[in-house]
Amino acid sequence: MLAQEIYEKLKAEFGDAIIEFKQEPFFDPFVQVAPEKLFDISLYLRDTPELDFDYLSLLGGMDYKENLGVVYHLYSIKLKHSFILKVTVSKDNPVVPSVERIWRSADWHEREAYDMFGIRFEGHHNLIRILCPYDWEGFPLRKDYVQPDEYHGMKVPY
Amino acid sequence: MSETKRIEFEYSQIDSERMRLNVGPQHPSTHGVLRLEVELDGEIVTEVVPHIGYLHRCFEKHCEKMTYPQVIPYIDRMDYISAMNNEWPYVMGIEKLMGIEIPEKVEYIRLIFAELNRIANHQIAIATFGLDAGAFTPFLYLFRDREFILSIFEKASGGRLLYNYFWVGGLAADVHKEFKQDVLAIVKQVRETNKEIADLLLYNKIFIERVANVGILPADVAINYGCSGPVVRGSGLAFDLRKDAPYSFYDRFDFDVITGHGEVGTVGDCFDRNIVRFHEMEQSCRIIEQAIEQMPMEGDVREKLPKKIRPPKGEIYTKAENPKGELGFYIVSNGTDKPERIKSRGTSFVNLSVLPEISKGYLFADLIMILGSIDIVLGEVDR
Amino acid sequence: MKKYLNNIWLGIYTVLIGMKITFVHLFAKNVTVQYPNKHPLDKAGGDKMPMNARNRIFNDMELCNGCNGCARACPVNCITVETLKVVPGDAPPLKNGEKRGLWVTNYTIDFAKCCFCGLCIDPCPTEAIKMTTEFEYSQYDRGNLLYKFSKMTDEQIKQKKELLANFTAEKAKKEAEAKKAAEQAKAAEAPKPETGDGK
Amino acid sequence: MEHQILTFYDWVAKLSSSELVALILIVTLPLVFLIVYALVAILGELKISAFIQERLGPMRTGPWGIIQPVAEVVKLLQKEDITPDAANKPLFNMAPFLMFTAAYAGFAVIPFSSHFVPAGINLGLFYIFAMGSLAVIGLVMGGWASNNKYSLLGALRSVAQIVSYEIPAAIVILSIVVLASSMNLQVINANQGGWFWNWYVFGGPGSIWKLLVIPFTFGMFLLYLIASLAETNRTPFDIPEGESEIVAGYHTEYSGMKFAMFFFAEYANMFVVAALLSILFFGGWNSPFGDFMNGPIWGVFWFISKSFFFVFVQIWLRWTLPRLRVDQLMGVSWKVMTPVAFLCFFAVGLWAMLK
Repeated sequence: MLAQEIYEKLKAEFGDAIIEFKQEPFFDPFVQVAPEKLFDISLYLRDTPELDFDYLSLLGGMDYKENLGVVYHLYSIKLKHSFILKVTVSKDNPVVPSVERIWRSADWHEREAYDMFGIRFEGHHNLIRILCPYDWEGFPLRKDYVQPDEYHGMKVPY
Repeated sequence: MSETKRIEFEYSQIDSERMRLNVGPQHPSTHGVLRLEVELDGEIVTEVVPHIGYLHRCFEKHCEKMTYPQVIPYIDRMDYISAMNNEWPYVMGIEKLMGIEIPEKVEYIRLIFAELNRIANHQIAIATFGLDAGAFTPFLYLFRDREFILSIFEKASGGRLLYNYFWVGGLAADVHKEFKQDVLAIVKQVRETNKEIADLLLYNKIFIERVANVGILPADVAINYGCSGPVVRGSGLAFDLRKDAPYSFYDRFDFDVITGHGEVGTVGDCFDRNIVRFHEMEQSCRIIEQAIEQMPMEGDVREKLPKKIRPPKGEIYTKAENPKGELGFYIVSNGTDKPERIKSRGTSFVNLSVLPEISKGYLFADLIMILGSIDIVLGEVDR
Repeated sequence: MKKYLNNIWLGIYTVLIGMKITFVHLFAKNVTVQYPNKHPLDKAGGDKMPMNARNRIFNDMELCNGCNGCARACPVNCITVETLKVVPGDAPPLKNGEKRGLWVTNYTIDFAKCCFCGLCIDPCPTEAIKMTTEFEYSQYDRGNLLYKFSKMTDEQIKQKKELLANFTAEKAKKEAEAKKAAEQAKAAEAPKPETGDGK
Repeated sequence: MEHQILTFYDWVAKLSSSELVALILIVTLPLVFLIVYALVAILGELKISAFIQERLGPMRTGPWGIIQPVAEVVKLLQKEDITPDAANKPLFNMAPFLMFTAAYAGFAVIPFSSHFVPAGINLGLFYIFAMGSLAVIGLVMGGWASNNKYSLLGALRSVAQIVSYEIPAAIVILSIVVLASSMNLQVINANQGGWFWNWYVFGGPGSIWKLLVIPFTFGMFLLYLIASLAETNRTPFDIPEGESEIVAGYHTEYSGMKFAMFFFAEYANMFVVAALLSILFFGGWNSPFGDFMNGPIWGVFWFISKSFFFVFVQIWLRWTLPRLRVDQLMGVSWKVMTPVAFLCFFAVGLWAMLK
């Protein structure tokens, strides 16, 4: 199924929660959705038989300078089509509903996004740092991140 | 009739406690610096908590300060066992963004190298899997063959492990003149050794006992956890990006997608995951043979490109079938010569997340086998 | 019962098969070589290292024109290049006959950092920098891995600096003179438009 | 059947007219042999594994690396002897010596030749078996006292393993005792004199009807070979030290000299079981070819070469096979080997009765 059709289906189902659909050259077509409705949309995408997005390829945090965002790359193993969802949240209160219960692969991906960007995933059962040490401060992949000089008395920049 | 006295024996009456065992970061079979916090009830694993990140170097942050070609050496170091395969989706993505058509010869060379590297990777996977079971000799037989493959890589790129060979718009250097004969000789050698390995290790009764019916991963769980590559194919699901979303010239070749079908145990056990790798080597040999036949030897290996690689503003997600599974790169370009963001879908990272799910209730020795059958590389898990 | 016996039979049989394979290999030819005795760069070594192997970098200072392209291409910033402008007529041309525009006063590669990616080779316009097959250069001290390729002594650098300073001073002087002259000329020419403008 | 011939002990005592010299000599000779053998076995292990894996093995120390085991022992002796803080020190320090003692004590009854046996006691077989089991105490001591979870796991595994593998081994030995009607190793050896078909692996001396019992005796040989692998903790039964799972098992915390003791004990044990195999099934010091090359001196040669062959088989197996899992190991012992051993025992007993 093409991204356009999926978008139309989503628009018909969720209306205002679907903010934007972008289909441009150099861009994989994606749909921007409201974070509040993300869980329902994800569930719909997975459980609708003609969509059947059972495979979450990638979940990545993004830093759009003024906002933070999360990108979901979905794939359907049976129907062999893919789709991209995006949500944007403000930097002051970056809370996104967790989709870990829908796709278990989101578990570690969300932890990584939290680790790197500080995006909090509401409903995640164990949202702790995954790649950085558990007591690391700051979120390294944010654009305004400043590398600390010291970590437990060890010099950080080599 | 005499009454038999039954001894009431309740578990809770025994003064027992569960043992928390710290496996790693330095442990012979964690395949790197992985730390597993294991809770044991006697020898039975009741809980596994992986702690990763010991090899974390935040390569995604590094990439933001690098130009596009400079990122490639960093990508090599993700899954350092199969560096050629790692570079491929990345350069493919940038070429797609910039709209570069690459010469047919380059595409064939890339494909052959990727498949050779797939063989090399599976050799390591099977070798270390055997090593986890205690069989040391097959390990070295497979490594011997891997060295021959690496020699071909070295002749082409100059590096034995980290190649930086696939460049945006072509290759770093042309292959040598006897390339075709060398590759065919290696294919022959690989087949010979594989026959031996099957007898010596894979179909050895002791080995089968160790791996059959251990770490069963049902297909739906595998999909839900996002597993890919031999891990999901071992569960009987024919999910192979080379067939499902053909990139490069994979649609020109005749090869099969190998799936596990519970040859000696249940579908999706460690044996299936391993045997899928084993048979995939044969399929790779077939692809290589066909590609060698079709490949033109003449022509340039590098497209004319501007000095600075500046993809237009945009974003793209490219994926390719890495030996370990689906490797994807989400490249966001902001129009300059440095990427805005590169997010990689580390195959091992996703595959490893299934470990706590499938290792509960098995013996501690099985945990090691399950970990080996997932075939992780910590460079890719931690990135 | 049949399965039980079959299992025992399979156990013994596959073990014997394995033992046969290893026994055959007991008399096979060794594939490993004694490394320093059989050097991979010698013909005697089992697997000869190809000539395009990417090992230690060598920079030919006779060819290097100090363009800094390699340092820019390096992903780990292990190359440091410092240059000094050449006074015209002072420097011999490069080995390939090109005019030398810059003295390379400092060309340092830190091989503790180098990742042998080979990206520095491509941008070089004069093909001065290349990767060699030399791979045995381990050191006890990390500082020893700093390889200085520039052959210029401190004195020479000082001399060249002075020369350049003199030259620039002279040039500046000349320029100033020229400017003065131009201004004078201008001044000489000036009144006309001024008068034109004035009224 | 008592041997009335002049033994090595008597001979030395007569020559030096002092029983003490003979006593010392007869005790030290096996020790010297053990040390030399251990060095040879270590080298053998290194070289055989290397050749199987198409490697060269150690090549630097001496011509073709033959001094490598000496170098390794020297290295181990020089190493710092670390006793972990949390360890139970007396037990921790005692364990390796207990293990080595147990392994070395087995040598007391091993007949190297028809004229050389340190202690020709009538309960030789029983004694050697008892001493073999003593090793497990050393293992548990070392494993428990280390205060390391890996060591503990290894120690517990080894107890389960060795205890359960002693049962088929004991039954096999019992069958041999039935055949030989003696527990004296010298007598067992002497019974197998003559040509090689008189060996117990081929049913022992007897008429053509012994062909019926050969499958059982050969099965017994296989059973004992497997059980002996388990008793010496060699692959495929090396789960107490299963490297890929529990790091090094019971000797994870050991270093230096104490580790070397474990090392020596393992190799000494290997020889003891190999010697037992050659004595029980392959005629010990008897020449395979009747009187050809037979005699007290040749006996030493035959005995040692037969034993070395079985040491070689152990090494060969180690570099061929993967490792079993702990429950499968028990399964093999209890479900397969014990019933088969009983079957063989029954058949052999029947044969011995009817003979």
